[in-house]
Amino acid sequence: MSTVKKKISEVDVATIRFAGDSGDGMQLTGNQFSDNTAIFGNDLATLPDFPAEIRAPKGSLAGVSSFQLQFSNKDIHTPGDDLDVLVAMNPAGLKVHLGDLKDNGMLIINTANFTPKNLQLAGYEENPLDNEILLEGYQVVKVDMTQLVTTALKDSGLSTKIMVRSTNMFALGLLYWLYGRSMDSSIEFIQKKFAKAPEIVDANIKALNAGYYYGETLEIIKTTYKVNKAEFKKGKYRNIIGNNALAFGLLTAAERSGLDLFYGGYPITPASDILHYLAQYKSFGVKTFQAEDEIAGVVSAIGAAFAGDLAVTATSGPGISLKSEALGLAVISELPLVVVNVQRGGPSTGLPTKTEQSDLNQAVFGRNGEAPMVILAAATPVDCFNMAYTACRIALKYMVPVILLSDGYIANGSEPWQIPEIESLPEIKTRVVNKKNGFAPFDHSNKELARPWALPGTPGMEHRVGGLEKWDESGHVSYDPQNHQYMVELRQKKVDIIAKDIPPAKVFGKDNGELLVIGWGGTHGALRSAVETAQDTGKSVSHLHLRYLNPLPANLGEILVKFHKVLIPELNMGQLSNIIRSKFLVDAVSLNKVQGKPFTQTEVLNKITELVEGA
Amino acid sequence: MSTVKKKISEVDVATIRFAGDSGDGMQLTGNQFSDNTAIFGNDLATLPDFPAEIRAPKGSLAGVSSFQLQFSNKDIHTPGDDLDVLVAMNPAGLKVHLGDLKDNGMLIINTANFTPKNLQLAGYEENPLDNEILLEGYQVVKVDMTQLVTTALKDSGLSTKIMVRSTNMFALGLLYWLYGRSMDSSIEFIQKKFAKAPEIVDANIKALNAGYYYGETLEIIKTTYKVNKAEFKKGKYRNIIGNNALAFGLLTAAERSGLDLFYGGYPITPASDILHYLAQYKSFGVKTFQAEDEIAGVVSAIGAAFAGDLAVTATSGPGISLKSEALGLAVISELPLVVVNVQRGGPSTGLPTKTEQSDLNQAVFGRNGEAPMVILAAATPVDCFNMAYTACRIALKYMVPVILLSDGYIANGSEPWQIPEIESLPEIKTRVVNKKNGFAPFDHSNKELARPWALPGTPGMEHRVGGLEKWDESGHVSYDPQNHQYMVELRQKKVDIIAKDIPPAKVFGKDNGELLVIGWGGTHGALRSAVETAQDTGKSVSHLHLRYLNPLPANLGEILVKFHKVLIPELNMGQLSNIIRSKFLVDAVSLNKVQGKPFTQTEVLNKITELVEGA
Amino acid sequence: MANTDTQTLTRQDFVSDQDVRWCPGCGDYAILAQVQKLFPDLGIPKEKFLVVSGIGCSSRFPYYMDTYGFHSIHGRAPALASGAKLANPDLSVWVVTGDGDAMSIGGNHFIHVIRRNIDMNILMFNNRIYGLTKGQYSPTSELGKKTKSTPMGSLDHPFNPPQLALGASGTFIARAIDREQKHLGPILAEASKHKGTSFVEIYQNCNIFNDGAFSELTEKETKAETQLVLEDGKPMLFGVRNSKGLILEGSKFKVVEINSKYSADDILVHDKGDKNLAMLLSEITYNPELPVPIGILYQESKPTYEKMMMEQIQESVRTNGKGDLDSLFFGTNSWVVE
Amino acid sequence: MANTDTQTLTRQDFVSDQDVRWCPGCGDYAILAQVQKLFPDLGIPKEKFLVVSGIGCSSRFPYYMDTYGFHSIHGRAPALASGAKLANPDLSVWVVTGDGDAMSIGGNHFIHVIRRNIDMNILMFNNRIYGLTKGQYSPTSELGKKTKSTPMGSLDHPFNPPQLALGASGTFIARAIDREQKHLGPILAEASKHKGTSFVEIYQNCNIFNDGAFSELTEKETKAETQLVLEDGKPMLFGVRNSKGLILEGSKFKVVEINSKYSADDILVHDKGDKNLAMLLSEITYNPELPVPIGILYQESKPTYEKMMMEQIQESVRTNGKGDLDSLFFGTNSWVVE
Ligand SMILES: Cc1ncc(C[n+]2csc(CCOP(=O)(O)OP(=O)(O)O)c2C)c(N)n1
Ligand SMILES: Cc1ncc(C[n+]2csc(CCOP(=O)(O)OP(=O)(O)O)c2C)c(N)n1
Ligand code: SF4
Ligand code: SF4
Ligand SMILES: [Mg+2]
Ligand SMILES: [Mg+2]
Repeated sequence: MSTVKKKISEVDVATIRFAGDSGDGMQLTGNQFSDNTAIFGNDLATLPDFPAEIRAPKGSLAGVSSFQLQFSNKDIHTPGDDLDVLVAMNPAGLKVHLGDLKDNGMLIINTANFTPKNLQLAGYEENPLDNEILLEGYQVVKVDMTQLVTTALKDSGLSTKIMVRSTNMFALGLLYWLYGRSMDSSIEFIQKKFAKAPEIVDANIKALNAGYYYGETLEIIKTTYKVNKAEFKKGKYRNIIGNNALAFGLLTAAERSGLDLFYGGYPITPASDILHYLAQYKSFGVKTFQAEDEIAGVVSAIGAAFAGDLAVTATSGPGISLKSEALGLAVISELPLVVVNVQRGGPSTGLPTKTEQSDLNQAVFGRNGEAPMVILAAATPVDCFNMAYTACRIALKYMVPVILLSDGYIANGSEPWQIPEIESLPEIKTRVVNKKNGFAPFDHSNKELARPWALPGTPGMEHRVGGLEKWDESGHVSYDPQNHQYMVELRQKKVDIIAKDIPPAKVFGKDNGELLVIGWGGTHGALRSAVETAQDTGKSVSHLHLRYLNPLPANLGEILVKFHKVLIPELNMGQLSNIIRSKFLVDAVSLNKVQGKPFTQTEVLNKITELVEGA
Repeated sequence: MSTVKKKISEVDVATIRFAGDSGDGMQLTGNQFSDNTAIFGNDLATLPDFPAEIRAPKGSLAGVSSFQLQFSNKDIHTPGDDLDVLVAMNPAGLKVHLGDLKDNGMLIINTANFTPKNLQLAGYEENPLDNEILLEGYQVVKVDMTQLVTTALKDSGLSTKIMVRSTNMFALGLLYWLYGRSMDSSIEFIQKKFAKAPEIVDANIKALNAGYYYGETLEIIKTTYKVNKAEFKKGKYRNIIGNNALAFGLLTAAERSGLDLFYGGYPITPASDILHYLAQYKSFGVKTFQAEDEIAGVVSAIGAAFAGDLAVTATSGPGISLKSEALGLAVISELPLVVVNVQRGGPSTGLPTKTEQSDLNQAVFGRNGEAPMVILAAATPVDCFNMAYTACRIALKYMVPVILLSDGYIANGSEPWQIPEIESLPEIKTRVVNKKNGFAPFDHSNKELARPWALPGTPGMEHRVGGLEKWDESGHVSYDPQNHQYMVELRQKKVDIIAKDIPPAKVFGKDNGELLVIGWGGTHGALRSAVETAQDTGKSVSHLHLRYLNPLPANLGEILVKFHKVLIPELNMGQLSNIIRSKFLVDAVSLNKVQGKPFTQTEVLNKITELVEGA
Repeated sequence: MANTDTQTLTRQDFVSDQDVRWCPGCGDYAILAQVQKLFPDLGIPKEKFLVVSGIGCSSRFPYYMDTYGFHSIHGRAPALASGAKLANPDLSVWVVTGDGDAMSIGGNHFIHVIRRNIDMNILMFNNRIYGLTKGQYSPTSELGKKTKSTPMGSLDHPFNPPQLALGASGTFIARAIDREQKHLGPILAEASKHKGTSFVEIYQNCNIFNDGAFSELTEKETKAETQLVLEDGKPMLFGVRNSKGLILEGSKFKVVEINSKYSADDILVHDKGDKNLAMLLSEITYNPELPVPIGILYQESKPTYEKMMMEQIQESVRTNGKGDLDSLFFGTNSWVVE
Repeated sequence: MANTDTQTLTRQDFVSDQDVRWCPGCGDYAILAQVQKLFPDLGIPKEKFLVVSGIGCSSRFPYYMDTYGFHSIHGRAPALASGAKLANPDLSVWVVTGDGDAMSIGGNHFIHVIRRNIDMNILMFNNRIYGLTKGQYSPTSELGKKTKSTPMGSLDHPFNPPQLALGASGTFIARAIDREQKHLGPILAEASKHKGTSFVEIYQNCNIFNDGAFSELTEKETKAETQLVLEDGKPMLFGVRNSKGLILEGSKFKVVEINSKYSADDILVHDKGDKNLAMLLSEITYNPELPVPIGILYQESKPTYEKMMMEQIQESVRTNGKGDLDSLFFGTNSWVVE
């Protein structure tokens, strides 16, 4: 094999996707490439996608697992729409993903898996590798990766089965080569992960190298690419996955408030990782309690809140359903509690591993009686940190339960995170009291309408709380008609006044014009990119992203009237739209998608174009 | 004692209230008077009100139990605002209720209970019986009922404690006399109820008589009253309580559809009586299953629905919270199910024995994912029959779960019911199939979009359902993006098309004008009365009552645009209002009351007057 | 742990300012009185008591205790108490619940807290009926019970509460009776001392909806014959002047008269550490031929959940040092932009 | 009840058209195979089978059976199956569930259906892990188990499934092992025949998240020593060539060698009707010194809920006549307007 000197082409942005069987290690490969990209200094966004089954039928279309990544020397917001590079490790991966590859995009195929059986499982009647029409217009790189790996490892003494497992490292190495990367981060990772099995470390590093050096011999690839570093503010950085950022946010709030973090919850995809992360922070005094079900999860958290911990529970939609009764209890007993919903496709069990934004209605309205709750939503993986921190801050300052909405897309996606100076974060105030004089458990005489937090163990402050309606101040059970009206209104006011404590809504772009695109949650990136593109082509479009859904920012009404049209794209059937329409009586247009996938920038852009005259 | 001949005054309408300690038997007394009134031939409406405690502290304000009743020779809709007659059995009853007595109204007091202890418990510093200012302007009838009863029973051989228990019958007898009634219905009732204790039958009848004949000796009452029969259409009638009517509705639907009725539920006030009624209908083949909790209640019903019964669960707000997850399962598995929510005061445990309408939001929005459900609401006690029947009809015809909202007020209230001819009720169609050919479990190819109901036990139709997203037709699990979008929209459409099967909204009054008052559920009577009164004074006001909340009647939009203003009075903070505003972008005004009590006619009328210029 | 305060505490310190709202004659009063009498004697400062309940007549209990209290939602008290205890293991946590609250809607939390052995005391007021919702049968109502919801009689075999607790691997399982005040108090004291989840089933008369459910056990005329008062290490004697006793034949109990044939020495001796015996004793809950055991049926020592949790936290601090956010965040895969 | 169809049913009739989506090597395959093999032999027409599950890897079971099936929501299968059985008592109802599904979130329905003794067969695939959510510990994981959610080891004492079922007054309690196919099949057949709730705990290997959890019980080299195969009326022998047996000392089991001192006749004989023995047997679930009992631990005959329900309905019809709406509605307190 002779090494051919390649041209290096500088590009601003690249989108690549690894696709293969669930057993092929695509998630790990993608995450490795992401971390490497982040450390290298690009901005990036990721989109992992995997089947609900632990090991879906090998080779089947349902069993395809993929990982997409966009990286750039500029600020980017999405994992990209169309692909520059598609790595297809098997026929099913090719079948599912080929359609997303750009014209003239690079298609890297592991030919080893194109066996008759796999072809049949993928529903190919003939071998696509032989189908020139199908592959026409792409730069096709056919490699028998498996063969090359087993050859590279033939002296390792490992079984073929084990050797083959390193094939994903070959693909990774090849991509590192293609983008001119150092492989250090992955070598370090391999060494750590398999520390107990040096022969596996060896095999993986060898496969990685084999892939890398194979690139140089490849005639068909004439150019390698370089995406220069993006400009980042000075500071410390790391790449971070949304659920990890969320766990960090909670932990930081606990440290800042001087409270112990109590997490009560029950595993459910895609929220379980929050528990997994927190369980590792025992040295911070974190208490994780894997409860018998979601009800016990939230109720134990309510107990912990009463007893003085920073109490948190996290789940996904079906779990929120089960928690609804207890959330009413948290509302009426006015306790600080953070409830995270990492949304997934519904209804019912729905599409457990896919993303959706269809639990907003439930967050706002899903409890018996008038039980208003504060509702926040994170916009990106990194934003999960900020909003988790903020959720804790609000819960503790106002003595209220807070719902934080995340979703499968940002929970599993990653992006570079500038690690904050802890001291620079807003202060967290608690309502802990120990002055006996004038103590009344439901005293609301302060501008936050927060009742005092008198912790069991504090002498002289013994008191009782519960789910029955209670007198203002004393907290005694009350069936008094006027008092009930008063308390219902008070609980609403407790939420409403928080509007003063949150940043005003800020429009991206001009603060008036033809069209305002409003979004919330994990669609932030797609909407922002689409609006940016539309603005670049001179369209009168602005973007407003809502992180605070209840209360809404106080200035939202003023903003709305300055636009002729309002578009609200959501991964649901129009839930925020319904709220905005009802509150502001504006004829907001919806763009709804419920396909278990995030918006592409193009989908949003098309709708914008439909609504706005070009300029 | 000499009998004085009284004048008989004919009146169109009367409102009376019995009030006393929870131990005084006020509910029974009120129900007896109601039944008697109904049999006599008046139209009537009732309002029972009792504390949450089984036996609240004797003599306390919190322990007061009351029963209000309006009856008339005309069509009436509410239990009345101000009272013509107040029967106060103790000081606490007087204290709580005196304010509602009309000027010159009749105040009948059982003086026996005005002991220093009871006065103190009621918070009276001096005995109100001696307070001329307080009692001025009323016709006060002070009677030592207890004494008179024990005297009447002195030869009964019963203990004083037992004798005293009949005091409520004395009060009842006195009121029968006051309104010139026959006592037969109560005598019959007593004979039945205490059939096993003849001495108690005797005591109660004696007390009843004593009260009746005591009236004749009363100098202070110069006039008795007569409310003539109302005009009713020809037919069979009975007086009926809302929960009983609801149970009858379900039972009738089961008989009409030829299915067995399966009820799975867990006791909760104010829904428990539905279970109690149904448990008595075993001879109709009704199966009642008192489950371990609300979740098992609804889930067992889903199982029964799958296996071919007409499946029902009933609960109140906290129970709906617990059922939310399973309701999503019912939606996605497209099974016929009727879910009754007899609403009470919330949030959380709230005000368990008081009425409210604050679970509409939860009914519409309270599930994870996009999980639309059909929602109906009963307007009056009798309407509980119709709407329960309709809920079953829709569930079975469209293969969908249906929520029926009732509330504490209509559930416990009663009114005369014209017993329908069973055959005259709309036919109930089921989707039961047994033709193997072309069977697909999620075949929606009919205009109702109803899938076939293939019951376990039917050969050749074996199939699986569940909570994961499924392919249209085959029902196989599917993660396909487009199919998910299709199915989400299909499930919405299944609800929407029902708009064609429900009566169009009908305006009471002119179908255009200044103000349209929209209501739903148990406020029907108060709103109708208020609008009637406003119309009588020439105001341009109409009333629209919604029994169908999802889907809304197809013609609602057309109606709304014909009015300048829209007023939506609700016993919540504006839940229907929110929906109407969002859907029709009309600036509906809310009148909100959350006091555990129904609207008075006056409250609604005042708001109407505020919004509409008089004529 | 007792502070000086605990020296001067009296019953009155635990009486709250709320009117007690049970029906006159309800068995709940007697239990309340015993608890209020017991608390001052436990050597625990008043502010460290936390009483948690669900929903039911019995669950109004916290309002009447001048301690920290939580009247939560139906069936969830054990879960709420678990969270509170883990948040502050220093608290003396008491759960008050009913047969419906604990064994119907709350059955899952009940068995799980017992399995975890979190240190708390669960007092289940068993009146074999739903009181607060006015008289439906409960999971401890006898088969065939006629109630509002079962006019022809219930169809469910009842739970046997101590047996369910045993099945869930309970470490302290006892039974007492509302009207046996002298017996109830000490049992509650033992429950309080036990480290782990103590379960005390308290037979309680609901004189409105299930009056006399336990009258055979509580009436002067019959109680000597119907109660078997268990004492650890003592023979299982009962009857007027302890004239009878239990012996085991295979795995069945038999009642024998103490006479020339059998002396007190022949009688089975209670061993509260013997799980098998506990199982046998729990089995005779509903057996009309045999007396009903009261007292501590079973006790065993097992590490508590909260203790192990605190140990893990300490161990983690020992191994990794007290957690530091900066070094956690800026771990591997991080970089600096200058 | 068998119809002619049942004569010709084969295994293939119960294989659905869906791809089986468990990990290669998962123990679930073996159980599926046994069930598909068993159903044709039960004499029940194919259309009368209903398989209900919750959520978990195991709970995908119904998709693979060509019968009526319901893949419900997490933990709720016993409640759903109860409703279905009461709606149509003619069905043969099978619940397939996991250790998390049945004993964690579903614990309450589990104990209640058992208490009610509704006729159904509950197969709990116990892999002592949450499979579908990728490896958290479950209520049957051993104390100290290191998993994703318990990196330093779990703190909960595990449930002992047969004991929990006993505590809930179960009437059929058995245990089997995925890999012991010849044993599993007949146990399932017995469960099917039992009138009432049959509970079969099936040890199942999750080769991805808890591989080898039961390897001592299933490996050729050790299994003779570690399995105690219970047979009613037979002595409790085990070991290679049945060289060992169990005897009872007090209420503790002791292993003895069959030799001159002990013959097979000295060995304790299994009696599946002896609840006390069942308790003792369930107690050795987690005891490394003793073999693990498999087979039917306990069986008892008790009336089923659905049978009593149907009887009440019939009795009510007998007493009151078949219900008639007109006379019900137009009862007392009614009148006619002419
Ligand atoms: C979620 C929910 N379901 C049902 C109820 C109604 N409810 C309140 S207490 C109770 C049962 C009470 O029985 P038990 O626990 O035995 O207590 P007791 O009143 O007998 O002391 C029920 C069904 C409720 N409050 N919340
Ligand atoms: C309400 C709800 N909570 C949580 C989950 C997530 N979940 C699915 S299966 C499962 C546990 C599975 O464990 P097990 O029952 O032992 O089944 P296995 O996968 O091991 O067969 C969990 C927590 C869910 N689907 N629904
Ligand atoms: S209903 Fe029964 S349990 Fe409840 S307070 Fe009254 S007597 Fe006690
Ligand atoms: S994760 Fe475990 S239990 Fe689930 S299918 Fe795979 S091997 Fe089986
Ligand atoms: Mg009870
Ligand atoms: Mg498992």
